[in-house]
Amino acid sequence: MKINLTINGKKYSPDVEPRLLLIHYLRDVAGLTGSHIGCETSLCGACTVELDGKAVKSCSMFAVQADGASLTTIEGLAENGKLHGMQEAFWNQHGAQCGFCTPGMIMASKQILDRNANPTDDEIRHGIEGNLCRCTGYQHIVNAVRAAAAAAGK
Amino acid sequence: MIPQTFEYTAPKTLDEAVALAGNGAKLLAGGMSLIPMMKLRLAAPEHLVDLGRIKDLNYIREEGGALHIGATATHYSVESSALVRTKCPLLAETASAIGDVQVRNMGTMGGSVAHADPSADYPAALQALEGKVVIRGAKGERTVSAADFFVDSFATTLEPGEIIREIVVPVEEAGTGTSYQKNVQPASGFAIVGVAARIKRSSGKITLARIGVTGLSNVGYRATAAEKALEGTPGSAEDVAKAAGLVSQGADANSDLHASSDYRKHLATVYAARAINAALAATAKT
Amino acid sequence: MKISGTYTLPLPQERAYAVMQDPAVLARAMPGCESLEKIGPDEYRMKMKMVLASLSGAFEGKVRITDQAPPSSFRLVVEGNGRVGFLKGDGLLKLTPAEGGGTVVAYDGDAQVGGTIAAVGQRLIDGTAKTMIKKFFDKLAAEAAS
Amino acid sequence: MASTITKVEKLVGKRIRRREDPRLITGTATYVDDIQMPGMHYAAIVRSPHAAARIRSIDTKAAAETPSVAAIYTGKDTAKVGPVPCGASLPGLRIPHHYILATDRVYFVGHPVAVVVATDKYLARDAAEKIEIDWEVLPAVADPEKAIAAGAPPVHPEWPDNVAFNYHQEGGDVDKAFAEAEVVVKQRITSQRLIPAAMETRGVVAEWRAADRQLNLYTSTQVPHLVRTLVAGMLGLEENRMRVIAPEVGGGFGSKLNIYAEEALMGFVAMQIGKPVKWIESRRENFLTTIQGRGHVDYFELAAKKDGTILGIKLKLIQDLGAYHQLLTPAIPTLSVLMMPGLYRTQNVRADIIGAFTNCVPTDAYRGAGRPEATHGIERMVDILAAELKMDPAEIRIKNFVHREEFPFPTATGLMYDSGNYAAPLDKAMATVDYKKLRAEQAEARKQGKFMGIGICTYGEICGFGPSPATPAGGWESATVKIEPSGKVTVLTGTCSHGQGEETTFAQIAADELGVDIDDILVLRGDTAIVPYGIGTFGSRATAIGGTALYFALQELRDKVKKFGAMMLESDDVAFANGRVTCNKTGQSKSFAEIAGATYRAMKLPPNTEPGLQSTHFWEPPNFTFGFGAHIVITDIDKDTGQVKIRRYVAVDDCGNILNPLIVDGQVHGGVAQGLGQALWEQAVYDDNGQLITGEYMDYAMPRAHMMPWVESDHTITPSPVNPLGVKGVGEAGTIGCSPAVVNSVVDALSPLGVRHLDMPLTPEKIWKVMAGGKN
Repeated sequence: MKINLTINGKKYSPDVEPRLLLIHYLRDVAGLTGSHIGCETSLCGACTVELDGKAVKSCSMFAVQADGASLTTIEGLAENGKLHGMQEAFWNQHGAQCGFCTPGMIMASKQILDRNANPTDDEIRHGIEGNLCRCTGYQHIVNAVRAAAAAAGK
Repeated sequence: MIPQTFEYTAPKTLDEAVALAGNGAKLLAGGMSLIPMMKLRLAAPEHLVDLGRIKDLNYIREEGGALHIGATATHYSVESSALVRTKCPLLAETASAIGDVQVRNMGTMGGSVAHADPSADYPAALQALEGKVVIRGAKGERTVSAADFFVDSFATTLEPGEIIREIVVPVEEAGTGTSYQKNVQPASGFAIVGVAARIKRSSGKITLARIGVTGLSNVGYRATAAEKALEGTPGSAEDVAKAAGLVSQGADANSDLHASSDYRKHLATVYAARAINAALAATAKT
Repeated sequence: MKISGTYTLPLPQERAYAVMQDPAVLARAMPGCESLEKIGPDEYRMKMKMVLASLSGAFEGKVRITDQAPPSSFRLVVEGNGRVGFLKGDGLLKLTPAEGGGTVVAYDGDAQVGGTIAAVGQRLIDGTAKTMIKKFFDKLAAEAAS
Repeated sequence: MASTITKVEKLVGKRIRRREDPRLITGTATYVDDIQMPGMHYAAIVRSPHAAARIRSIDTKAAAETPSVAAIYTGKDTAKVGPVPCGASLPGLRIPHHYILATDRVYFVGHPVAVVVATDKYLARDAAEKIEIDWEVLPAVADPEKAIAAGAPPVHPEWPDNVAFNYHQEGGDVDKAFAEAEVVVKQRITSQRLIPAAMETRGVVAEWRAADRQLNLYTSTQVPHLVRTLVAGMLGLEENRMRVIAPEVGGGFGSKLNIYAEEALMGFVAMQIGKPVKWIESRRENFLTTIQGRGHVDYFELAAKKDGTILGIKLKLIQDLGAYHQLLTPAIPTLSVLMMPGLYRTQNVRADIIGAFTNCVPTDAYRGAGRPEATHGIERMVDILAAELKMDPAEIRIKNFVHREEFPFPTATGLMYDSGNYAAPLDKAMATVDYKKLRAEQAEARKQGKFMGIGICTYGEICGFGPSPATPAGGWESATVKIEPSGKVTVLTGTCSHGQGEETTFAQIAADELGVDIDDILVLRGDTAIVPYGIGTFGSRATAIGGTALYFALQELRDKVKKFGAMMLESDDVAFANGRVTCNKTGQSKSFAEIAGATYRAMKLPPNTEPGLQSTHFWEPPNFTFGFGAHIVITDIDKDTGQVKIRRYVAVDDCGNILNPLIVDGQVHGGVAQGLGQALWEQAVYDDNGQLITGEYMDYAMPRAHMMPWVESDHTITPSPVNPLGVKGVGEAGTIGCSPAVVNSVVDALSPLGVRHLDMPLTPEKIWKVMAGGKN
């Protein structure tokens, strides 16, 4: 099936099998391997990307469902070599350890601030409750989202 | 994990979808329940009809004193809709308790209701709201009350070939307070028990009590004994405790790794009291 | 997993016992049963399709009836294998006359589920088992009434 | 010119952000699944749905006819490969032959039976579904105590008692201690099976270059060199013909400190088909087939005097091994025995381990590996003793601590604690929470019928694994430093960071020792073709041993740089500081880069000195290091639901000198999350038939952000004398300190009901039952 996608500002018009999962399209076909696969039950969030401005789990949708949509993946966050504020905050606050959950975690964290410029810790924690991290205990990630919010507010 | 092959159709209109569904196709809305099951190959539909392209199925509007929520409106749109938040806060609160942000961004109200997961959140609210489900089939439309819609675990009155068009919930009147309280299964985020309470109070007396329960048994239900126990009372601590104690009456409580049936029943009482108290507190504000 | 409960069939005890031994009736009453074919004394090959919301799975297996003590008790053993896993049930069914007519069937047994369903369907197994048992007896009662 | 020399700030000890992060936060890191190669094939593995069964037949016909399928292999084809190695040796240890694919029988759910190889990964999975296996299902046993009881189904028919080994260790005079005891407390304490669940599952890409006779194996591992040695052996390939690369590794926690059947299997497949092949473990496979942690049933006895002095400890430990030994399976409980005296002075200890086979996936090292179980046991027992004697749990601990002037301290289990000041972190933690005031508040809360708990854990841990005689695969570590002709520095380490930040901390060490800009330093790891032999990252060892190896390699280079500098400055009185060699008399100096260039041009060489600037150091530690600390947890129990709410979590850890406080804090937070996961939520549950019923994240409750308390992390610093960096290790500290503190807190909260002990996880229902029914 022929579909049209815009990914990180670039147009793609692939012919895909209906059962092709969006995450597999992104990783295996489009070559965007920054989004990861950590489970098959939509519970880990490692595959989180932005679809028309909403954070979604790309492992739990078919590429055909995204026909006509505009996607942003972790690879599309930095602009002209300048890191997105959330990426910078994750770096400064040591929000990543093994890094595997990090791209999805950053995309989910970005959604928090897109919807609420000044979240409480509780709102931050619930904002990333769909993303599992086994390394950090989340504390430095919470710090990162706080720091990104503070930096954006300046 | 990888699903089996299937044929995929994305009709533009509800009537086309109805025609396809009549031929045994499986409906895909947000896919938050279906797609993981397909990846594990616990579900293997041969034909998938994607409702996501039907434009006039994704709406939230007020009409004739009620809110009408199109089947493919997402949980997030229900949760964040100013209309729902002000006119039917119980539904917004319930939607916000579902899964996680990404799931709410993608999952749809119609999909969740049709799926009828016994641990889903909406059934509690829809029972308490005495909501209605508008169903489109080949022969036209029919409207079913939530009480009649949910039949059993994953079983509804939907016949093959029928599709939910919208869900209708009342616009709350002044003096009504509501609350949804949920004991969350820590791994999956589903409700071990969820209780929705909707209470109207006038001149110090409870004039209407509606209590919906999910997670406890195979099907969400209205705890009518508890409702009756509340109505006519001032809603004192004892009144609430007595009503909450009746909430699991007659229900066949389920048991799993996360909660035995006894504990579930106990939680139902605890969360019923919490929901009733929160609803009572909210009546003061409206 | 332990499964136990009771169901009252609107039939006299002898008749209730008899219908529960009748493969044709069993085939119609067992939820999802597509065929039941005799392969030995009180032993049948069964094909069934379980459908539970979006979950579905085809199983092939055996049904055996043993320890018959008409009209008061027998043991029912069900085994099925499919791509999504396997299931086994083994239970004793005891029949006693119900007060005010009919027969109380008390069942007590073990159910075992394996494979993918066991791993991901935990929270559904108890409720599903209940639903299926209820459907079975409802159908049996309806069959008997017709 | 002397005047141009500026003092360069030391980086060790600084809270600097990590150098590995840019690729991680931009999604440009390369994990195994990100590797693509022309002609790549994909493997799908068929696994047993049964915990015990005989394979009557396997029908692969329909699978083989699936489009894109290139090959299918079953146990018959791979019987000559392997076995999967067990690196641990214990007297009388029974080691079952662990084929990479089951031959005629399976021993646990998930046991690999066949592999389908196809050019399309979707079709590979489709084909795998079509393989028909005729099973004869056998009885299984999933519980270790049931397994060693009479009449249990044998896991391996050749050993019907299901006992893999018995192990005894004793120090001092235990019988005397118990005979003289004024009080003896006993308790059965379990430590449940846990699923490590690194966010990146395992994965392997194997590439066979037949013409070169070269196998390249990319695998998500903590120990690439061990994989090379052992998998080459399994495949019958010369070790130098195999290159193992651990690309970016998405977490391990011990679960990737192993050699897995699939690593050899992919090597085998690649060599058969002559094309690269990729296998990525699904989460479901990860839960079923990657090693799990813990799995203890411990019977503890503590003998003491009425004043709280601990006289002796007895332990009977039943370890659930699972169906096979993976790399270190039987060794893990022996670490528990080593650590069982905790921080306490008692010299009388007896332990008996029974290693029990069960029809479950093997257990092995998981964050803490043996020490959390031991610490949980001793720290629970000390609280039980305190309750029995109506003593304050802090007081009884202080009374029994090894005193600070007693180090190095020989333990009853044969260890030599290197350095310590055990009261210091406890004092600090107690001051942080205002312990006295807190107890008064608790007394008040109890009057109001509230359940508030204060839990203390003072833990010790074995870090820096370890001296080679005590570490199965060798306990040393290697480091190579190459100073390039331009003066840029490349560090090769035998450790294999998978989230620990060694690219940063090792660069900090090198920058300080060489006085160069940290941006001039590159740290490489995880490639056997680039890095000299090394052991890997696990057991809180990377900095203590790998960092020390690096330190010594740097010293050799410092000397050489100095020598060349002296020659170039024509002076015999020079100093090397801040990246320059300076003549102390004239003040003239040469930069690091100038000297580096000169060593390679080699126009002139100092006497007895070779050209070039490269050094490799293999460092064998003389001892383990012993970190310690105190965690205090304040809990409130919801009387209605039994839910535990953590009001405060205070962790004061002493890991010796701290190289990078930001990274150390991250290690503590993550460690606490895993400890808290065990204490409150996580459990791998098998039913009686060996089915894992927590088979996905849907039922296995790993902590999420909203479930975690704020961790107040602080430190005391007691340098280790074992290594020149004075470091101990911190990777496992948080986990080890956490679970006893949490359980002690909850038991303390419920103690007015007569509760003395509760086993993990402390689910709300478990606590509700206790509250509803009084004593347990």
